[in-house]
Amino acid sequence: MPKNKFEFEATYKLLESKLDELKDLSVKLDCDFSNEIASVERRINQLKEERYKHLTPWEQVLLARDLERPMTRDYIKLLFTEFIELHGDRLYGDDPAIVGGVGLFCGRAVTVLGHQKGKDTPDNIIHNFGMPHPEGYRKAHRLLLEAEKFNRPVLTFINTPGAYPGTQAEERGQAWAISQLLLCLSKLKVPVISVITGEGGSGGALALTVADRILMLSNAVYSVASPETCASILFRDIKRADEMAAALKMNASALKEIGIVDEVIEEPALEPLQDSPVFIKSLKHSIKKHLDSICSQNIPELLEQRYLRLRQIGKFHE
Amino acid sequence: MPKNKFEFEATYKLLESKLDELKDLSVKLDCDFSNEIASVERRINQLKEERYKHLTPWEQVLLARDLERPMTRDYIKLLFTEFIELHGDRLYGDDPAIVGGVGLFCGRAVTVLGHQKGKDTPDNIIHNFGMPHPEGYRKAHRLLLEAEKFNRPVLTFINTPGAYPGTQAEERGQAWAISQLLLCLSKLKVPVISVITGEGGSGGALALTVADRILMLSNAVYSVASPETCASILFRDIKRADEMAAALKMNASALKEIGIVDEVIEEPALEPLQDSPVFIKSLKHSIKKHLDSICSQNIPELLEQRYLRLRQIGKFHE
Amino acid sequence: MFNPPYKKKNYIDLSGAKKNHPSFDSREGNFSCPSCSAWLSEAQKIQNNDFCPRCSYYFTTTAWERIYSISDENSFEEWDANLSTLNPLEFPGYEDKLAKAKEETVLSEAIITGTASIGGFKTVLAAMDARFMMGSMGSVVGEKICRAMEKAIFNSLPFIIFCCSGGARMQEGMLSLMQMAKTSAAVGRLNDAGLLYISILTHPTTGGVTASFASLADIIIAEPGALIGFTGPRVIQQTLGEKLPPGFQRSEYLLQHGMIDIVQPRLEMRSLLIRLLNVHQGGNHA
Amino acid sequence: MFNPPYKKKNYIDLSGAKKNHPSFDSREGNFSCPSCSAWLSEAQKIQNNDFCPRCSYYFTTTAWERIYSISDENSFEEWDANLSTLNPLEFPGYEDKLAKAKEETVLSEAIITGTASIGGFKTVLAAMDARFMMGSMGSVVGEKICRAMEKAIFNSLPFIIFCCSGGARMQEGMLSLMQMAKTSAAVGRLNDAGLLYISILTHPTTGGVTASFASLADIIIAEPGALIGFTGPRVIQQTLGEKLPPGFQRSEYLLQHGMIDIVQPRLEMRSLLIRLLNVHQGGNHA
Ligand SMILES: [Zn+2]
Ligand SMILES: [Zn+2]
Repeated sequence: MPKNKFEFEATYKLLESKLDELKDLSVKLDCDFSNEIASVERRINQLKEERYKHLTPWEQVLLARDLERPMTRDYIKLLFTEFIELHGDRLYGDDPAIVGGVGLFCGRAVTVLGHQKGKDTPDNIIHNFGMPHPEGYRKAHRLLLEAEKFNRPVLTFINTPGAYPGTQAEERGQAWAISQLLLCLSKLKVPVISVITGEGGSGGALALTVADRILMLSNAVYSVASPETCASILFRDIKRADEMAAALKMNASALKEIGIVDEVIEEPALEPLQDSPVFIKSLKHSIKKHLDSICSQNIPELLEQRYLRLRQIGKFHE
Repeated sequence: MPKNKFEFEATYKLLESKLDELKDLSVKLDCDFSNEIASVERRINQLKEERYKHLTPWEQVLLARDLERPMTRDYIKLLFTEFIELHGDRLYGDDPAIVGGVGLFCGRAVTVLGHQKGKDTPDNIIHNFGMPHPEGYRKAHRLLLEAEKFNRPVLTFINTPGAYPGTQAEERGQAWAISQLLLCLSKLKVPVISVITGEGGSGGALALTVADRILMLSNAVYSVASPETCASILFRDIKRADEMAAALKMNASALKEIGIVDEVIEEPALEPLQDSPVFIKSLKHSIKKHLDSICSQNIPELLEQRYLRLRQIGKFHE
Repeated sequence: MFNPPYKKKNYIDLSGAKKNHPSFDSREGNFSCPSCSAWLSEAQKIQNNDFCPRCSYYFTTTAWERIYSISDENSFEEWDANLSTLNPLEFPGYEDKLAKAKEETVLSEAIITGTASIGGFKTVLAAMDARFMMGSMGSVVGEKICRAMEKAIFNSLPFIIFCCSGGARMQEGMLSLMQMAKTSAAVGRLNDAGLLYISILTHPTTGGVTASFASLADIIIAEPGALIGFTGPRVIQQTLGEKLPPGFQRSEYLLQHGMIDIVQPRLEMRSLLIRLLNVHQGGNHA
Repeated sequence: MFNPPYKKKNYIDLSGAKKNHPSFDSREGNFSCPSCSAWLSEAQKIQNNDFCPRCSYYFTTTAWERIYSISDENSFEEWDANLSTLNPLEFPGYEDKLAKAKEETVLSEAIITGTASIGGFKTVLAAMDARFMMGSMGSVVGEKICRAMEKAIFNSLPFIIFCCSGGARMQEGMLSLMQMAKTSAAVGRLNDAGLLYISILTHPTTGGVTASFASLADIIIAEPGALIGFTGPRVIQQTLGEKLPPGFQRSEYLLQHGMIDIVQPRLEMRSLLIRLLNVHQGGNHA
């Protein structure tokens, strides 16, 4: 089981470096291999695309956690024409692991909330690796009530390993902060759309994912616990995490199938997401489509559907 | 200016001790002075009663602060047939300077809130001298929303030097906790009655005194700032506190006159309040009378009146 | 001291269950008292009537014992007893675990729901059982809680639940996690109906149960010394190397930190519930 | 950098006011920068256009300057200019103090209220003035705020206020304290009407103003380095002997502790307000 996504990418890295050598050589020897180079390039990309279409569940987990993927602040820049960040829970602190504010999406005022991981280790320390303290959830709670006051739809972007598992977080009521947010969202009188962009980890992700529509990027994951935690609890053996990644059925297509996710947004295989205009356009288009649809519903009807959506989840026999 | 209430009581203490000596002597010498003794006793009580009717404003402040007066927990015992204390703000802590819970008053379920001072120094340290932290106000806020959920009237008992003026309290948003409580009470959809039982000190007292009816014990005080603070700010001389006690018009009759207090409950001059069945009965009767009256109103009307009650306070010309 | 108005009955045979009574701090038949950390053997524990001989802490008990301990004699009527779990993810080994849990506990799942009178007050009552896969919340637990809450709303009855859980049930994946949102939304409807909701947190209540319906009650009671939190203390220590403060995540600690209303000993639980029900019905005894 | 679309005008003669410009940290004509604590003389301060030469902090200014600095040219229309204070408690010396404040500031009270356009958006706008009895809140300040909020409701306009206050006005006793409850109740009505409320906390905002309308806004902005709190730092140090942490009660500290949304420099305040007003009107420019 690979430890990071670069292990399963090693073959292409190797091929690509060989190709670079060939290019250098062609320049140095002053002979034209451009047709051959282009052909090899195409072949590598084909292989790569094929490989990305058949990632193992564990590779999907690694890809979903990749710090090079866009984070909430990137999506805000990519999708919004205006954004003003708002801070603080008005109770205890401001949590950098959750970003919140107001902005304009396709000309419509919305409240935005999302987990924020860092781009590298120092940045990740500032953002606590995207793991919120109770203050983060309470900031979200406050901004949700403001969204309700101003009748503004809400967009949430999900990307967190989970709520922070520390003593201070427990002391200040991590469980209380999460449950109050679940309750708040379940009856918030404005439309809510969630987009799972990377790692949807446990209750810490769920707290911002009670919504009228849930979209999910094709390489994102969403699970009850990380495969590592699951392996450690069930087998006391963290090395079986890749098995658990498969058993937990945590990828986008599996979650679409059981009705937890409404739409999967296909990611390009060969480009970074932030550099793909096709991807950005398709994400923007999907959000807009769902937003237009739920904004046209009356609120009591929307809330009834939001309740039923949750109410019917579960498999059992009588 | 006396430093505590025992200074202005010194004359009676002296007379009473002389009377005790006389009693001792009459026993020792075996001669009957009972008539004379009774007559002197009556005279002392007359003087005392007369004196208590003409306390200086500063003496009233001292009396209002007296730790021998009943505290919120005492009033709950004296007035309620059932009381279950509830704890915590569900955010950060439980503040012993504010007591809250549910109980039965004259057969009616009510939510009770009140400042709690200690009976002596160790007890006072536990209760932080009745000076709440933000957690106290947030506990009150939570219990008020519960009262609203269950359509239960609210009774508050006021007795505090003020909100705690410390770094931790500031750090956790003392001002925010108080303002949110003022706003909450101003639109809470259940009847609210406040009883100022001792020291009503500044914003820390006001936070629990936004009500449909405000009752006040005849020796309680209620002011924008303590006379000491006022003297220190205006004259940089805390010794002029007695002057300020007069200037601030902080006693029950003055506040009744300007319409901030609805009814003054007369205190007995010669007995401790908790030992006076007449006083307890009259307090209970007054609360019940006002409660019956406001409980019979419909809520929108009650809230409109509560708003207007606050809205019309202030003196100015145009 | 309150005397329960009933005698323990062998309603179902618990002898098999007893033997396998799981303890979250057990090592080879010995039990650590969750309150005072004293170690005692299975024999000592039985001899002491499930009380800790050192601090009087009352050990983890069963859902049926919970129900008998607070409800009026013969008043409990069970609902949805036949609801049982599938293996929706085809998670390896799940069916075996379920079968073993059912056999050992004589329960169909980790929760019992129904209606009961408590001191004459009609209520909807639920109790979780830690012996059934650590009281973890899967589809059935979530569904039974929601159905019970909805029946409370339909009949305008107070809702009372004894919580006790290791968290979400891993083997049901996202279906399990979603029960947190589902039960929290049902609490929202209880609130809208203005109904009293009391949760009683017992040892241990952690993870997804604490972070959903358990912490959303109007009144939250805890048994003395119970472990209550989101992340379990071992995970905190392991993942972060953080030293845990004394009494961390115990009931008394939570009371001090503002998270719960009352810490109440088990034997006085019934009398407290009756007093609360009485006040909430405006002193008008049912 | 944002360029204000107006020039400062001598709307009223502020020369007398300037001379008496009070500073909460002044000693004999010297000023301590509230942001970096640098000391500078009155002459230096004027020379630097009210900026701190060391950290660019913008010093306490007047209510009129506040209004001009953010509103569209000639758009401000004042309300209730003639509302002025009585001495309801016959508090010794109050009338003299009022007369002196009026003379020195050419204001009738510690607040100016009215309506203004900001970047084309119509708003109700209020600004407190620290020079008038330290911006303390008495009957008139409370009344003008409530009237302005009620007019915002009547006309469905956003409400924006620059706060700046030493707290309640002692000389009006309980009438002053009750303005806290009165203004908070008025905020409740703004909320019910679904109107945007922005408060801007400037140096210093303390006491009863912080603990009422100032901290109840939907969006709370603060100027850099402003002192904001309930109890002033000197009182905390004197009464409790507590040592104050560095930066205590300054804007940046409050941001970190979750109490405010944004710390914004004065010269960029107008552009931020326009962006906020634009988003709140759904991107539909007025
Ligand atoms: Zn023990
Ligand atoms: Zn400076």
